[in-house]
Amino acid sequence: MKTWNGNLLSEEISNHIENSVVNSNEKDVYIEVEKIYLVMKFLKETSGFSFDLLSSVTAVDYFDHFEIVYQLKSLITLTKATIKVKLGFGRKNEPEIDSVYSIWKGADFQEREIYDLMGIKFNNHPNMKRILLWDGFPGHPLRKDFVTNSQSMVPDLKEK
Amino acid sequence: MSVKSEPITINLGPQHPSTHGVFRMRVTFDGETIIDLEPIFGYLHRGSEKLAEERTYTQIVTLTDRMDYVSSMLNNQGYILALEKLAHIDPKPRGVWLRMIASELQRIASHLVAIGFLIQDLGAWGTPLTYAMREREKILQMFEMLCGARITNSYLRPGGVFMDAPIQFWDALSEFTEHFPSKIEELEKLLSSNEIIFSRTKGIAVLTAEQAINASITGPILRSTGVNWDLRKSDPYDYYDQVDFNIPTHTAGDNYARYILRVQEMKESLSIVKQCVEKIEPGPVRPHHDETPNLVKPPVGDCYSAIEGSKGELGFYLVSDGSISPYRWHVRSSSLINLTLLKDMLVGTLFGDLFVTFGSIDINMGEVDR
Amino acid sequence: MFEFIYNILENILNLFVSEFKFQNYILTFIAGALSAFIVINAVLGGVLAAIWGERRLLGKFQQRSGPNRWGPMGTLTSVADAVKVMFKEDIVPEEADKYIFNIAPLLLVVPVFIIFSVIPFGVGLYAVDINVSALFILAITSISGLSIICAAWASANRIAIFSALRSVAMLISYEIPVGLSLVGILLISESMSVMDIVIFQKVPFILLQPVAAFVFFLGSLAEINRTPFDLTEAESELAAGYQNDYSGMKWGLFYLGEFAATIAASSVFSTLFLGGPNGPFLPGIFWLTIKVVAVWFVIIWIRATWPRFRIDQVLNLAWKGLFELTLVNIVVTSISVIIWTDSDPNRLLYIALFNWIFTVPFVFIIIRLLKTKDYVEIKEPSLIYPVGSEIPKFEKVGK
Amino acid sequence: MLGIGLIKGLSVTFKNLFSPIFTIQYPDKKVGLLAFSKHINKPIFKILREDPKKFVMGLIGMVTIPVKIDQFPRFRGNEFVWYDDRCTACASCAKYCPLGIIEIVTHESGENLQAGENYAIDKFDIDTGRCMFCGLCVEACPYDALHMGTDFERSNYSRVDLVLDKETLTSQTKNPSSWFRPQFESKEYNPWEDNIPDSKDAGRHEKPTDQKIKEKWVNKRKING
Repeated sequence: MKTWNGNLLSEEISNHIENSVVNSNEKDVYIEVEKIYLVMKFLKETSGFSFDLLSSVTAVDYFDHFEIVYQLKSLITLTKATIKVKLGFGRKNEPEIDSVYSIWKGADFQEREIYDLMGIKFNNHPNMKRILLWDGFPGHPLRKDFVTNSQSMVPDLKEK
Repeated sequence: MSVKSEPITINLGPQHPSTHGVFRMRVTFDGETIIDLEPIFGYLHRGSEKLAEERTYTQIVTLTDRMDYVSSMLNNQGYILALEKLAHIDPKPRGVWLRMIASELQRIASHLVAIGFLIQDLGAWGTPLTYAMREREKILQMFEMLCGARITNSYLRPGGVFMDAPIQFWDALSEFTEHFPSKIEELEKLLSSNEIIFSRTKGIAVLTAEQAINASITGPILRSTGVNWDLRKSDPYDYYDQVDFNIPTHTAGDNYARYILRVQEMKESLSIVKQCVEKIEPGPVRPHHDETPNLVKPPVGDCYSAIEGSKGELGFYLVSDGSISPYRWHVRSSSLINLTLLKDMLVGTLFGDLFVTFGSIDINMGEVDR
Repeated sequence: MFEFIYNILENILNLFVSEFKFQNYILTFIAGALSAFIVINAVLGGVLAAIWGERRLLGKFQQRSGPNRWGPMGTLTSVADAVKVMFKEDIVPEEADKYIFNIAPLLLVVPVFIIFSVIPFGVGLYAVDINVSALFILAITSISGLSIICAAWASANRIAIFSALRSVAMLISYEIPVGLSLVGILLISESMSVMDIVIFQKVPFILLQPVAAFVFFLGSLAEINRTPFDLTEAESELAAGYQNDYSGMKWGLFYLGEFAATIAASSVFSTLFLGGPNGPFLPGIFWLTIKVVAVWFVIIWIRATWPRFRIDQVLNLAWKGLFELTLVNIVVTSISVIIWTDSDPNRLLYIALFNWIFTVPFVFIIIRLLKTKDYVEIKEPSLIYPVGSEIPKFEKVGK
Repeated sequence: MLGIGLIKGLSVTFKNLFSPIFTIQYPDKKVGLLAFSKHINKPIFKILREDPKKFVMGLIGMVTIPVKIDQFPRFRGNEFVWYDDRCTACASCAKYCPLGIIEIVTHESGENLQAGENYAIDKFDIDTGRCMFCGLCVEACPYDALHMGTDFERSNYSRVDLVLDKETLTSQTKNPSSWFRPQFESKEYNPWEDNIPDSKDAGRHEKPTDQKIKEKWVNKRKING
């Protein structure tokens, strides 16, 4: 099971879809936030890549920006690849990104979990709700600025 | 004359005899057929991903056994492999062989639990369950010899295993490998040719290969739809390339195929254990403190590594910022993702098939909610 | 037993006081009450022993020891259960319909005890002898379905409604095969009363009517909600179904009724098909207990091994399987009864042979019809999904 | 629907009907007269003379005798074994515990000044109420002062008693389990019978003598005038 070289993959992607690659290194490729849906559809459908198994979707909070990591696997060509997206710079607004649910159904629960714990909204996802915590939970726990002990676990009624 | 009837919604709630833990389904029925089903979970969410950010890399091993409490050795192995890949630790051969034996035994124990509770949900009054638990008891006793605990056995350390196996472990293991095949035959004779089980499980909740792969379902469920995809074979880690075993697959993709597949996988795991016992040779079990200290400090960077857990692909995504505790620790939980197609599988079937399909998917709430 | 007590009472009364007006009414009432008292206590003792026996036997099947804390080998467990259940708090759910909620347990337990009034325990030992007692047993067993509906509807609990509707569908559809399977016996023994059937049975009817016995056994398993058909309290889905909201003595009555029904079913089966109390040299009562315990052991043995059917399979089996078997059995038996009238000596032997040859093959035909269709396994996985069939792009570019 | 498979299933359960029971009656077992006399190895008639009540109960098989479950030497019991003369209060166990439930308070003891002065331990509390018995503290202890115990029947009614302080740790009988202690592993070691009171033979390597400490420190410490 071979791993795609990041730079090679980014060349392929930028040939097919203009200015979609931010930068790339040995291991992974950074993609523009708006282009993510097109790139993923391209990677799934075209024959040379045919990544049919979305292994995992994760989000990491790097204080000044968020990062979503897609681990793709292709059973047909027996290869692996990692695609990353940087978004939500400056922590001002609620970060948004297109959901890949319509390409891989497997992303359904993982994206809901990212929204639940990290606070990144996924557009046109079937039911964008919290998955692990109860609906009235204040804040998103996995964010680095989520203060654990002083946070009152009781949902404050103001929000209702 | 048409009788006016309206659908009834029932909470097969968090506290229910056969939801394998704290799992809730809001199901709407029209008569006995299921119209709509919405899984709700999160009742066992302990926030282990947030906890891991305050713990050192070796302390997280105690976190991983409490994730999927039925196959804790496999969780340890998955996490330790990701850590070794991140921190570039090369493990000691004897340690790797020991942890392969332990994780294959744990796979057998986890499949025994899956089969026992699936047949219990089918209605047999606990007899197959007690036979399965009787075999699992022997494996748990072997774990107690190895690492002092039956379930929460944080047995692995970065670079291998924390301590070599005692003498009585080896003869207990040889006695187990001798008697277990006859016990599997007995279980199979009791269940696999039973017509009632045929009628209850064959042809129900059928999954096709495309559907499964699209929903990134892995593990026995994917292999029951005809795709021979096992990470131990396709992306070998540890010494799985030095051990020859075949991957049992079925093509029917229904409850019966998933059940029979787990029985055959137990036989394969047993043959792996036998080969490991031959191939193991004496030597240090764990790198010395100077090579890999207790407080591992991996270089800055991230890595994703996945192993073939008992329920599917169990992946660990580690991001390290050079300090003694990880910056981000994400677990790709195979049970959570295997649930995506629960609704599509069950809509249209009867109330009786609900828990049979749920049991054949074999999820573990500790891993779903983390 | 009833006349016997009646005569004794009459003699005692004549000693003291002479005839008075309402004498026979009072005497019949007292004699009836006494014989009923004897039968009910015998059955209650049997039920307590059966509860203990079932739990220990199930334990032994599963290689564990079963209850062994109270009394030697746990024999006082069911007594402890009974006492506990009597003093446990009796909760009535808030929206429950009080009156029906309270009547439901009685509706289940009383019919089971009425069945025992008709069963002969020994040569003279029977509570009452009705000449249509076979029909009487069938009529009584259908009341238990009513009680399950009352219990489920009154406790206003959604899961209980599921269990009630399942039990109604199952009980009604199994009344017919059970009823028709008795027709074969009545044809041969030419009398509806259980006493005559028992006297007639020099050769137990199970040899004469194998298919009728098979259908009757399966039907009675369904009537008492036992394992292949225990859909009303399907533990994995409904978790005790209609008994969910009962506690205290009401639940105790349901529990008692369930185990009493097992003994009732096995005793009815053994009187009708295994020849009840008659046997070579032991007194009648021992033979009956041996046969009842044997049938009861088979019921527990099945309970420990087989999983349960789904509701549509249960109804399929009743309407498409057992019903046809009983029809075939009636046709074959009536032919054989006409051919061999009372005249020749070994009439029963011919009827039995005729029956075995013609009805038993139908059982295998039914099995093949109802068997789940076996699908053909495509052995070659790569036909399903082409794993590793293409070459990745970077290798093409690389060359 | 009914066929041979079902009958095969029945035969399996019937075969298992006669195989021995594999479950253990844990706290105590009800046993007949013979087993009871074997248990307290006294002949039967002596039991009759001494304790007629037990004799009668024995006749109907109701005498209760305690049952011991067989554990393995590496079992991580929940009463810690602590040798205070081996312990130098370096608190690496407290640092290494994932839950942080070991609390150590010390003060300067004035001994062994050249070697940097040992600590005197005022308080050494392990809160076993919150402990998960993962054994990482035992792994981190450099001087083998702290060991896992072997007992698990230690429930009590108040949470305060669950906190093992210095006195209980030193006073209770010490039978350490061989978890992460290979020196116990080698001998034919049964943690329940032979308890190891003094700390001499409990450690992997001896506690460093004053002489050895002095050399070590002198070399390491830069002697600047």
